[in-house]
Parts: sequence; C-alpha cells; structure tokens
Amino acid sequence: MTSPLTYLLAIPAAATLLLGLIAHYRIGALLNVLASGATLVAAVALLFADRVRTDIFIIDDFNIYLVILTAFVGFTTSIFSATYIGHELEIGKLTPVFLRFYHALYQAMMAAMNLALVSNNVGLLWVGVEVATLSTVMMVGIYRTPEAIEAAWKYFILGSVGIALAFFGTILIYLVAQPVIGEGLPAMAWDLLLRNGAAFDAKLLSLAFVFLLVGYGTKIGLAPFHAWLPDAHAEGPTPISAVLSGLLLNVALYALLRFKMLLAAHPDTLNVGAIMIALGLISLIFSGFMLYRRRDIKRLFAYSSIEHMGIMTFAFGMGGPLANFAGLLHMTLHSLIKSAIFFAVGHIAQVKGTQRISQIRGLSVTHPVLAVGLALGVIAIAGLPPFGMFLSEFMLVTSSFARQPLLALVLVAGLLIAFGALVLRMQDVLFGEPNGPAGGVKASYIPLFVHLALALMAGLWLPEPMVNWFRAVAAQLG
Amino acid sequence: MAMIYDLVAQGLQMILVLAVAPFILGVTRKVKARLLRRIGPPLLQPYRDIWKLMHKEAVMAHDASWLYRGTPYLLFATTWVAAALIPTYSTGLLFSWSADLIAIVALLATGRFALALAGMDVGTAFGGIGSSREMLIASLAEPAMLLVVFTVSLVAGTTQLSAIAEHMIHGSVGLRVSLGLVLFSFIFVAIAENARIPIDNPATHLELTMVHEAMVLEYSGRHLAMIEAAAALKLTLYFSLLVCLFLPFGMATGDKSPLAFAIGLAFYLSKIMLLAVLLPIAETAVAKMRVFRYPVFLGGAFATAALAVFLLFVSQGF
Amino acid sequence: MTSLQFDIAHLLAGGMLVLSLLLLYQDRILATLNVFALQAIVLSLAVAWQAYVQGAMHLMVTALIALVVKGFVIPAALNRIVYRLGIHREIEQVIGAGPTMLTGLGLIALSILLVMPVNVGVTALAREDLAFALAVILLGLLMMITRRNAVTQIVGFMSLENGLILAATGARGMPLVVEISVAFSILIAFSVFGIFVFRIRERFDTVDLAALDRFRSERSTLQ
Amino acid sequence: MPLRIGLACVVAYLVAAVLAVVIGRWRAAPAVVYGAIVAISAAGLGSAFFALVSDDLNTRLALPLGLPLTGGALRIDALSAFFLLVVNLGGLAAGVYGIGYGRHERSPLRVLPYIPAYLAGMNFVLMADDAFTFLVAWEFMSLASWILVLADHRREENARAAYIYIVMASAGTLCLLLAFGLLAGPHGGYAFTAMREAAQPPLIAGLVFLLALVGAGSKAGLVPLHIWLPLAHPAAPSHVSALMSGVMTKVAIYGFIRIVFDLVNEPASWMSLIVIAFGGVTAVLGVLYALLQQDIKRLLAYSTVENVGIIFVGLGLAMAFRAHDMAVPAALAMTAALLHVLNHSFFKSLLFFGAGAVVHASGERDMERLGGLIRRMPHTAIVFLIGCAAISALPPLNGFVSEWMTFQAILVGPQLPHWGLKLIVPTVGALLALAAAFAAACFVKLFGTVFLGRARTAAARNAHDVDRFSLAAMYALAALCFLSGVVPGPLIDMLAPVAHALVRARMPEQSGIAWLSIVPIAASRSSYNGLIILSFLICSGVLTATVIHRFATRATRRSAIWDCGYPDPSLVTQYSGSSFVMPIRRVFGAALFDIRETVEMPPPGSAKPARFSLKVFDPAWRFAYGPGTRAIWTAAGKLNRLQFLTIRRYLMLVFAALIVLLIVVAAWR
Repeated sequence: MTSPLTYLLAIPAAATLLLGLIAHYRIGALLNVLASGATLVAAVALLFADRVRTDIFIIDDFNIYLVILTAFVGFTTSIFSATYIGHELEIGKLTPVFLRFYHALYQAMMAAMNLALVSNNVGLLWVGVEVATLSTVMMVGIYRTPEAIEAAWKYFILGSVGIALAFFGTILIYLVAQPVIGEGLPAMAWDLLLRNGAAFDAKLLSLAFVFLLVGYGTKIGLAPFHAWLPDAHAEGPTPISAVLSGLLLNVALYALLRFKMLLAAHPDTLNVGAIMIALGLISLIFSGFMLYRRRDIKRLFAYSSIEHMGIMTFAFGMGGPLANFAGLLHMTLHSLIKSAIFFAVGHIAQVKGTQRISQIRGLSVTHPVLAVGLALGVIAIAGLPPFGMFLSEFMLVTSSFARQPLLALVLVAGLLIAFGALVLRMQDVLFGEPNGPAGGVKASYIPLFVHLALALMAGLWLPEPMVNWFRAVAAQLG
Repeated sequence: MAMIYDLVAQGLQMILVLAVAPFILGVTRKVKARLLRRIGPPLLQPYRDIWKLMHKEAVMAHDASWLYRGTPYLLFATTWVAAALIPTYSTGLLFSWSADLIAIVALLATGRFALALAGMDVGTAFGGIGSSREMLIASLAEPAMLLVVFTVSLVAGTTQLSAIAEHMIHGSVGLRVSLGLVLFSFIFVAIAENARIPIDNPATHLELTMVHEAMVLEYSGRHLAMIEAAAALKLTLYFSLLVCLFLPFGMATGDKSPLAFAIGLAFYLSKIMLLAVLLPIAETAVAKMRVFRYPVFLGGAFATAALAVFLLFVSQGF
Repeated sequence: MTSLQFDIAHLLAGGMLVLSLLLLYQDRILATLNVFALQAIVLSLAVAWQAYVQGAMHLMVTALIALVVKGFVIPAALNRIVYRLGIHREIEQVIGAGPTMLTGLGLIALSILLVMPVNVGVTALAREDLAFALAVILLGLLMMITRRNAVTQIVGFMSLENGLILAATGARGMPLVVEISVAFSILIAFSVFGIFVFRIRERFDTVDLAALDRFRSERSTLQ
Repeated sequence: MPLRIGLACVVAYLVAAVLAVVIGRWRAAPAVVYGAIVAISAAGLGSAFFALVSDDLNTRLALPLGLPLTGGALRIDALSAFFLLVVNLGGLAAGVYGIGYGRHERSPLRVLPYIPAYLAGMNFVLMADDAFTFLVAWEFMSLASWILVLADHRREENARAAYIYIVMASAGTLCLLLAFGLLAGPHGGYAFTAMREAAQPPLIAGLVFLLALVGAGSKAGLVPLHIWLPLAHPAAPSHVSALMSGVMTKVAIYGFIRIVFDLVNEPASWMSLIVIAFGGVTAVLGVLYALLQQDIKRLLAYSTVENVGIIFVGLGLAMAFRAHDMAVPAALAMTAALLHVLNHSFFKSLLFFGAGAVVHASGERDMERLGGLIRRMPHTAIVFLIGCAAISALPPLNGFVSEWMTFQAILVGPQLPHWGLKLIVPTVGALLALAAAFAAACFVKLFGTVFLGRARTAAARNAHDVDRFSLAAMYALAALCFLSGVVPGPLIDMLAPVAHALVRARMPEQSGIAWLSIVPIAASRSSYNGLIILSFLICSGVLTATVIHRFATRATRRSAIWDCGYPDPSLVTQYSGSSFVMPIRRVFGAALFDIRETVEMPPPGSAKPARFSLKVFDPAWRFAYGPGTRAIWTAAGKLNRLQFLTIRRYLMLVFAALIVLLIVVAAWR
C-alpha cells in the first residue's frame, strides 16, 4: 500500500523512534521540522489520491481537511518550536535530555492525531485520541516546576477519567451495533455504523453518546470538564499550548461529531443537539467570565479556547447547513488563529521573562512586531473583521437568531462578555507605559503571520472548492 | 414701479421701528417715574442719550478684542432687522416672508449670543455674571416661546407673521382660551427677554442681581449708544410682536394704498403706546426676583403655554 | 448460552459489584488495597469465564494481566508507596460511609434503570454484565471523588477500569479488547509511577488553598 | 460609474494605509499620506456628488469576495451617495487639516495608517449591499477608530475610553447582527435586495427596529447608549475626533436609516414615538452634559450627542409621517434630518479642528486654563466663532436652517392622527428649543472661556496661530457653514432624490423660488431666506457703523478695565467656565445629575486656600453601566474560585455532569 495515508501515519511514527535516539537538539529540531513537513506533503497528497475506505481507515470530506489542517499547523508549530526551544535551552529552562523526549513526543502526538482522524474504527479513533492526550501530558510536565507537575497531574487524572468514560461509550457503541452488523471489526467501522444507524437500539445509543460526550468532552475542554485545560496550556511549553488548542481540541471535537452524526441518523435518540447547545453555552458563558480575572497570559488564551470550543459545540448543536458551516469554519480558523496567538505569546513571554499580564505592558512600544502579531491575533480571535472568525460568527448568530432567538441572545451575551474580558487584558498588554525588558527578539515570525494571513483571507474570500467542501460536510453533519 | 413702492413701504417700516423705539422707552420711563411720584426725564430723553453717547469718545479696556467692538453693531443690526420684519402697520410687505416667527426669535438669539460673548471679552467678573445669567434666562424662555409659536401656528396654520396677522384679522378665530393663555405666557417671556422687572431692573447696574446691565458694563461711547438703541428696539419689537399676534386689528391687509397704510400706522402707534403705558404700571406693582426664582417665573410661562397647546388639542378634537 | 453459564457470569459480575461497594466502605488504606486486589482477582475470573464461554481464547491474556498486574503487582507496589511516603493510613473521607453507601446504592439503581429497558438484539448476558459494569464504573468514580488521598483515588480509578474491562469482555467479539486492557495497565502503571516519582501525596486534594499560592501564579485576589 | 470610483477610492485608501505603514518613519510621511487622503476623498466626493446630481445610481456590483455562497455586493443609491458625500467631505477637510497638523504627531505610525483605513471602512459601509459586507465594513471602521483612540495610549484615561468604546461598538454590532439575522431569515438571504423583498411580519419588523435603534444608536450616541462617545472622541488626535464626531456618527445614522426606512420599510407609530422621544431626550441631555464639561474636546463630543438627538427627532418625525401616509411632511422631516447631518459634519469638523489648533498651540485641553486666545490666534478665533454660532443654530448660518426645518416638521406634527404622537411632538419641540438655548449657552461658555477674557496660564499666553493648511481647512468649512446657511435651496434640492427614495415624496422644488428662499411645505405656511437676512444684517450694520463713524465720532481710547470701579488685576477672578454654567447647572442639572458642590472654607486666620469641588454623576453610569459592570466583575470573581479547586472537586463536577446526563437519558421516552 503506497497511498499517502501510509506515509501520513508512518512518517511521524518513524520520526518518533528516530528522534528518541537523537541527542543533539539542533538536529532534533531540524528533523522535527522535516518530518512535519513531510507529513504535510503526505496530507496534501491525500487530496489527489483516491479516497480510502476500509474497516480500519477512511478518508472522506470531513476528515481530509482536518488532516491537512492538522498537518499544516503541526508543521508551522514545529518551525516555531525550533526557535522557541533554542531560547529555552539558552536560559536553561530545558535540558537537551528532555528535548529528546520533547521532539519524540511531538511526533508521537502528531502520529496519534493523524491516526484518530483517519481511522474508520471507533476503537482506533479512541486509541488515537488517547495516545495523543497521554503524549501531551508528558510534554506539559516537561519543565518539572511544581506548577508544571501539578498541571500535568491534573491533566493526567482528568484525562484518564475521560479516557475511561469514552472507552465505555465505545463499548456501548459496539454493543449496540453488534446485533445488527455482526461481530468483529465491521461493528466498529464508523461508516457501516452510520449506514445501519437507524436499526440500532435508541436507548443504548443515547447512553453511549452520553459517555462519549463526557469522555471526549473532557478532551474538547467543555465546561464543566475543562479543568485540566487552562493549567496545561499555561504551564507547558508554548508550542504544546499551540497544538493543544489548535489541534487536539479539534480532534476530540471531530470524534464527538462523528458520533453526533450517528445519533442524528436515528430518529428516536436523545436530542443530542440540545445537549450540545447547552454544554456549548455553558462553556462560552463560563469561560467568558473566567477571562476577566486572569493574570497569566497563556491561561487567558486557554480560557479563550474553552470559549471557542463552546461556540463550535453550540454551532454543531444547532445544526443545519448554515450553523454547521459556521462551526466547521470556526474550527479551522480557531486552529490557525489560536496557534498563531500562542506563537506570539510564546515569544512575548520569552522576551519579557514572565507570563504575568501585569508585568507585560506597552508591548507596542518595546516590541512592535510582536505587538502587531498579538493584536491581530486577538482581533481575529475576538471575531472582528476582516478576519474569518467574523464570518463564522456572523453566520452562526444570524442563522440561530432566526431559529432560536433566546438561545442566540445567550450566545451573543456570552460573546460580548468574553470579548470585553479579552480586550480589557490585551489593551493592558499592548498599550500604556511600557515595562519589562525591551531587548531584541529571536523569533520566527513566519508561522505567526502566515496563520494570520490565512485567517484574514478566510474572512474576505473563501476559495470555491473550500466552500463546497464545507457545504458538503455541513450537509453530512445534519 | 410697484417694486419701488414695495421697497419704500418696507423701508418705511424699518425707519418707523427705529424712530419710534427710543420714544417708547421714554414713555415707559416717564410713566414709571410718575407712578413713583417723580417727575421723570422728558419723553425724548432716550434720543438725547443716544445722541450724546454717539459723540463721546469710546473707552475700551486694553484687552478688548475686535469682537468687543463689533458686537454693538451686530446686536443693533440683528435687533433692527428682526424688528423691521414684524408687520406693524401692514401685512405682506416685500420681505416679510424672508423670516418667520421662529427665525425672528432666532435672530434675536444671534444678538444675544454676540452680546453674551462681548460680556466675557474683557474678562471681568461682572461681565461673566451678566452673560451667564442672560443665557440662563434664554434657556428658560425659549421652550416657552416655542410653545407660544406652536399654539399660534396651530391656530393660524402658519408661522409666517403676515399670514398669522391676516388670519387673526379675517379668520374665524373667535376668543379662544388657548390664545389667552398663550398671550399670558408670551408676556412673561417678553418681560424676561427685555430685562424688565421682575427679572431684571433696567434702571440700574449697581445691584448684584443685574443681568443685562452687567454684560454691557464696560461699554461706553458710541458702542453703548448702539446697545441702548438695540435695547429700545427690542422692546418695541416685542410690543409689535404682541400687537401682530394678538391684536392685529387695523392693519392694512389686502389694500396697499397709502391711506390704508396711514390707518394701520395710526392703529399701530396707539397700540404700542398703550402697551408702553401698561408695562410700567405692571412693573411698579411687583418686586425684583432672586436669580433662582426665575425658573418659577418662566416655568409658569412654559406651563401655561403647554396647557394652551393641550387645550387646543382638546378643542380641535383628537 | 446455558443457564449455568449465565449464572456463573452473573455471579462473578455481581461479586465485583459487591466488592466495589465494599471498597467504598473501607476506611483504611491497606484494607482498601486488599479489597481491590480481591476485585481484580474476581475480574480475572470473570474475564476467563467469558473467554471460555465465547471461545475467545485471546481474552485469557486479559484475564492474566488482570490477575498479575492488578491482583498482585500494583497492590504490592502501592503498599510500598504507602509505607515509603508515610501516607496516613486512615482515609480521609469527604462524606461519611453511610451517605456514601446510600449514594452508591442510588448509582446502582440508576445503572439498572438505564440498562434494563434495553433489550432489542442485545443478549441477556451482555445486558446483565453491562448493568453491573456500569455500576462498577460509577462506583469507582464515586470513590475517586469521596477520597482525599491520592492512593485511594488511584484505587478508585482502577476499580472503574475493572468495570470497563468487564464490560468490554462481555461484549461478544469486540476487537482490540486485549490491546486496550494492556494500554490501561500501562496507564495505571503511569499513575502509580507518578505518585511515586513526583511525591504527589496530598496534591490530589490540598484543602489548604493558601498552600497553593506558591505554586499557582493565577491565584488572584481582587485586582 | 460612481460605484466603481467609490470602490477604487476604498482600494486607494487601503493602499494608502499600507503605504503609511511602509513609509511611516520617514519625515515627510504625514504630508504624503494626508495628501493621498485629500486626493482620494476629493475623487470620492466628486463621484458621490456627481452620482447624486446626475442620478447615476442604483447600479449593483457583485464582488467575488465576502460571504461564501452568496458573495458580496455593492450598490450606491441616493441615500448612500449622500452619505458618501458627507464622509468624503469630512475626509477631505481632515486630510487638508492633517497636512499641517499631522506634522506634530509624535508617533505617526500609530495614526497615519489608520486614518485611511478608517475612511475606507466608512466608505465601504455606505456602499455595502449585503449584510455581511455592511457589518465587516462597520466593524472595520470601529476597529480602525479604536486604534486611533489609542494613539496617545500612555494616558490611562485614553485606554479606558478605548476599551469602553470597542466594547460598546461590538455590542452595537452584535445588535445589528441580530437584526440582520431576523431580516435574512433562517435560510440566509443576506443580500439587501432579498431583505427588501421579504415582507416582514409586524413583530419581526418591530424587533428589527429595536435592534437597529440600539445597534446604530449606540454608534451614533443616543442617550443612554452615548457613554463611550464623550470619552473616545476627544481621546483621538483632533482631526480624527472630527472624523469620529462629524462623520462616523453619520455613518451610524445611515445604518439606522438603511435598516428602518429601506430594509424594513414599515414604520409604525410606536416606533416613531420611541425614536422621537429618544431623540428629544438625547438632544437635551447631550447638550446639558456638554455644558458641564471643562475639557474642550469632551464638550464638543457631548454636543455631538445633542446633534444626533436632533437628527433622530427628524428621523422619528419622518417615520411618524410615513406611518400615517403624510408624504410631504415626511419628506420635510427627512430632508431636515439629512440636512442637519450635512451641516453638523461641517461645523463639528470645524470645531474639532479649532479645538485641535488650540490644544496644539497651548498644550491644554482644560478650558479653565486657557483664555484670551482671540488675540493670540486671531484666525482660529474667527473660524471657531463661526462654528460656535452655526452649531448654536443662529441665523444666518447653516445650523439654524436645518433646525428651523425640523421645527417646521414639528409644527405639522399635530396633524398626525395618533394621540401619542400628537402629545409628544410639541413636547419634543419644547425640548429642542431648550436644547438650542443650552447649545447657545454652551458655546458662549466655550468661546468665552477659551478665546475671550485674559489668558489664565502661561501656556495660553504664549499660544500662536496654526499653520496654513489647518487654517485653510477651517476657513473652507467656515465658508461652507455660511454658504449652506445662506443658500440652502440647492442643498435641499440635492436631497430630494434621497428623501424620495426613503419616504416616496420630496420637498417642494426650491430652485424656482424667488430670491433663493426656502419653503418647506408651502409659501403661505412658512419660508426663510438666509440671503436676505444676511444682506439686511450687513447693510444695517455697515450703514450704522459708517453713519456713526462719519457723523459722530470714531475717537477711541484704551484704558484699564473699569469693572464698576472694582478692578481686580488677578487673572483668576475672571468668570470661569464652570462659574458660567453655575445657574444652569443648579436649575436644570441638580436633580438630574445628582450634582454635589462642596466648599471647604479654611478657618479664619488659616493661610490655606478655600476649595470648591464639584461632583457630577452621570445617571446612565449610575443606574445602568455601573451596576452592569460591577455585576460582571462580581460574577467573574465568584466563578473564579473554580480555577482553584482541587482535582477531586473537578472530578466531582465531571461526575455530577455525567449523572445529570444519565438521568436525562433514563428519563428520555
């Protein structure tokens, strides 16, 4: 089998092993970039290859663009990571020994995420998500400060419970499918499940979904399952914060959506949409309020990730072509923008030597380029035009207000509350009398501005194939 | 030819108000003095005052600016133009349509604006006090005045003074309660605008509650003459306005012959003379108010005018 | 499936549930570890029985792992940790044993309520197993949140995971079960390792929030 | 054609913005960028004017950009052409002013790129023909101005202003978003053409109206949504303040008109009642706030609130007449509102330019520390005086014309068959009269304190007049104030197609009327002729002066101040701005603003100075925003505890959620 799919999985897996053996960090970083780049090439090649469908793997409209997105953000993050890690080594926050783990784990995580995305088997999907989670757990704790260990431990425990619950949900899915489809692998193949969904037992399917929702919801970071997320983002190395927010959350949401489609195919099941709407709104409002009292800049954006996952969950919960379209677009853009923000924040924290918001002021005076990057990122993430997130929020708010006015009002209130908090904090960081060191930056701006440029482009002009693609998936999502 | 005739008629009105204004002031002063058991100045004393002031050297503070010098002329010009646009002996004069009632009120506001600024020009405490209070009075009087305009225009269906006068003469207006209330309100406003007792005492500037006189405290010579003349014109203007709005009988309306004009003129002069006599009588009967009593006085005017509007609605049916 | 097969499976699964309740009831760490070891042994028996009944001999691997790793190795390791770290032998329960047990009974009722109406196409075996397994899972979770000690919480998690294995093996012909049970064992090893290496003693539940101030930059008073 | 030119202008503005970033550090950059702005806005102005006059309108241009599936669309109709005129005129003036004024900018990179971007945003709003393009441009405009407000970011108060501004702006945008959501319906007909065609049920129409009122009203500065405006407008550099106050509020009004008159197009009586009432209250409160200010630019910003109120009264009246099929008065009210839009942009830009000149010359924004500038800055003084007179609605200047027309519309009000409107119209008329009187007082205070009297500080004593470009911009605007006040007829005719598009009627043709008078409805009803009034004023004033100087005396002697015989050489005994407004403050403001005046008198024999302090509470803050922000802050504080729970408690949350969901499943069917 020489399909790009093989390379997609094999390259990061092989890189994991290889990087575990390489001690020199420069070579490691370079290899990391190369492997990520090769993965990206493989992912793009998927577009041109035939669609794959076996009981184990599947490539369809939905996951193909997520695969490309994941590979792309993984690639840019690896570039960012190279300069970032160099600085960390310089100041002695990390040692070369740990870097070996770091790069290996990075590739392991990419491999796991790719696995989760392309697997047709719900068990394998679960495996992928969990491996990705566990590899990030270790990276979160890599600084070995008490805070980092605390965060990693919290992540680990909550993650494990999530893993367990999601697994129970997966068992239930198998149980519900087995009498209809028969024993063995086919009963776990997602496309077969979807095709036979109408014949399943509604009650058990609903029960399964609850466990899957809580299990994967923990990974998505929906309130009240979110507790690991802010600390993990804040205490780990910034490239990991970027991929956590940019990719892992997406992968978990992707998993949940697959199951949502399954339930949507069945008329008698639980009203999944309503539950997702409720969780989405809770996450949105909750994180909106939480943003106000944040003192750590990375934790601030971690909460903003919760907020945006809430928005997406709301969008998919609403369903319908427009809201689904908005949700998918939001998913894509959140990946791009939030990782871009973390790129900026990472460098800012490095040049200022702190993550405390109160100690970073007047950035636009001391480091104008970083400040512009951060400002654009915040503008983009706050859903202001001309960036793409405005488009998704526009579609979401308008379409849901026409259907569910009250819910849309709550949504709007949540958006506004979160916006107020974000701007409040960011104005302090960007403007005012500067403090802290004003030294030079050794930063890789390219990933940052490439991401922002893409987000900008999405706001002004979405290419026709992309639109059709999103529409097709939106229709699938129901 | 007709054009020239019209121009002459319009010019005549301009000259008329200018000529008669100091005399009206003289009459009020004389009557007031008599009521106070003084002999009082001669009736023509205001003319002499203005004449004398015009020939005196103007003394200005070192800091006085061009605004200070220009204001008296602007004040005089606005007041004069406003006064000349109000029908006196005849309606429908050549330029009568170039400003309606609202515009005339606003024209006076322009003069007041300039004068208040001039009061602040030299930077004295007295000037500031005067301007400040003048603007307070204006802000109290203008809403009441607007409601007066509102009511009158509702009755007459227009804000054009000539048209209102014609409507009042020919139209079937009858005796309306609203109009009575509005008249009352208008008189209050007029008293306030002309700095008469009980709002202000025109005869003194050595009292702490003075308004108008405080503003013009620094003026002297020809500038003061202009201001005095403008004050006299303004009084005449309000008399004419009252006559035009509420007692327009006798005015030349359709007939534009010199005879009709003469009759109109006679009616006009006797009416404003009557008002010039009545004003001091009312003035001697009341005492000057404290500044912070003004809202009560002018608020009364406003309430009356508002009542008039609502009564008019009732009488016209909803 | 014969009635005997059913009865034995039922008995073993029921035994696990009883042991779960017993776990909730314990108030001393060492006793908890012992009960847990017992539960693991019962689990391995149940899995072995399923392997035998379904004729899926690969499940024996799972049974063996359960027996060795969870029945002996991990309890022994935890025992050592408790001694080495000098953790309080008394378990600090958040709520008393009585209310905990009542809650546990409520959870069992809920799981029965949830699973029993399901009958379309699902074999009775799977269904009974499922109800017990769900109950074990919920009880494990309950244990995690009613204990303040890291070790007992890990025990709760492992008990939860026992329930998962029970459910997975009960699902006839489910792929990947063995692999996943291995993965879970690694996960557990991780957590034990974590406690040991990072000395996460009371970290799990530091009630004294002031003590966290040193660690958490986020702790904020009013700005 | 105008559409293409308009689009080209937007692109050119954006290019200028990018250019500004590139060359920003260069010394001549301001001149280049402002020069570009002048050129572009002149082109935009020309094309808008041409479009309006030649009726070359209503072409539609589909853009390949914007919303997927439907794409973006642009269109210029009469309404947008008129507002494009206003915007580009403001841009032109600001550009000319900026060539001179912009040289003094300390950090040009914080200002230069954003002004063209800001203008691009405003232009684009006016051309948008679908909801998405409209909102993108709208928010882009907010964003650009937000950064401009932060130009002087080191001042704490500016940061606060910018914050409140951007949050309020976003709230407004979200309201508009909801409104468009309702108009578009669940199937997403986001194009304005689709919205226009869809007949909205009254409930939806009402809801859209309310949302538009809040959304556009918050941008325009309707009380009580005005709170950001007096903070944000003064914080920006003065020519930007001019754009914000003079132009951006107009774009907001455009948004309101577009939605209510064009897209919904079914005004009901209750809607007009609300608009009229809010307009009246806004006018009076706005100017009353303005009276209480000591900061020149803040005073001007509050006065913008007043004028927005006047415009909204006009719009409300137009809605009322529309709702009752009184087409001609509706056209009058609409034209009055639109004319005031234009006029206000003239004099408010002028005044902000003047204020900028004063601030630049003296470094002071506090008018209590200025004074006597008429002698130091004679040119600025003249134009500022004209602006003050115009905004105080004094004939023969332009502010009077539009207010006079609004009054004419109000006088028709009693013919409305709706009892609520019948009663509210005269009330609002009185409110407007009050506002006009206050405005006069306010600007007497402003001009008197800043330009007249004696200089209170050294800064004011050493001020100097500004550069030629700034003066040219100001003189040009002053000339426009005069021109549109004296011959408003052609302007009214120019507005006829706009009014016709919105209310299906127009005012009588003005161009044929003798002597260039204006007639709102019929000559017998009312008319006004600024030209004749002006010539009368000039004739009589000049005549009198000549006569006196010729036949009496022109002898003049300079001497010390007389001051009734008690001259006090001290500068501080001059009447200050706050003492000037004391009577009005006591009479009107005491209850409304809960004003607290305290005087601390030192005991006899003490050398300490006496202190007077004045506290003014804004009821909007006190009753709405204050509690609102406190509630959010408190809720955030309460929820913040969730950041510091132990892992066990977090697990408890997960568990609880799981149990709830399980119970839901158990209870399901």
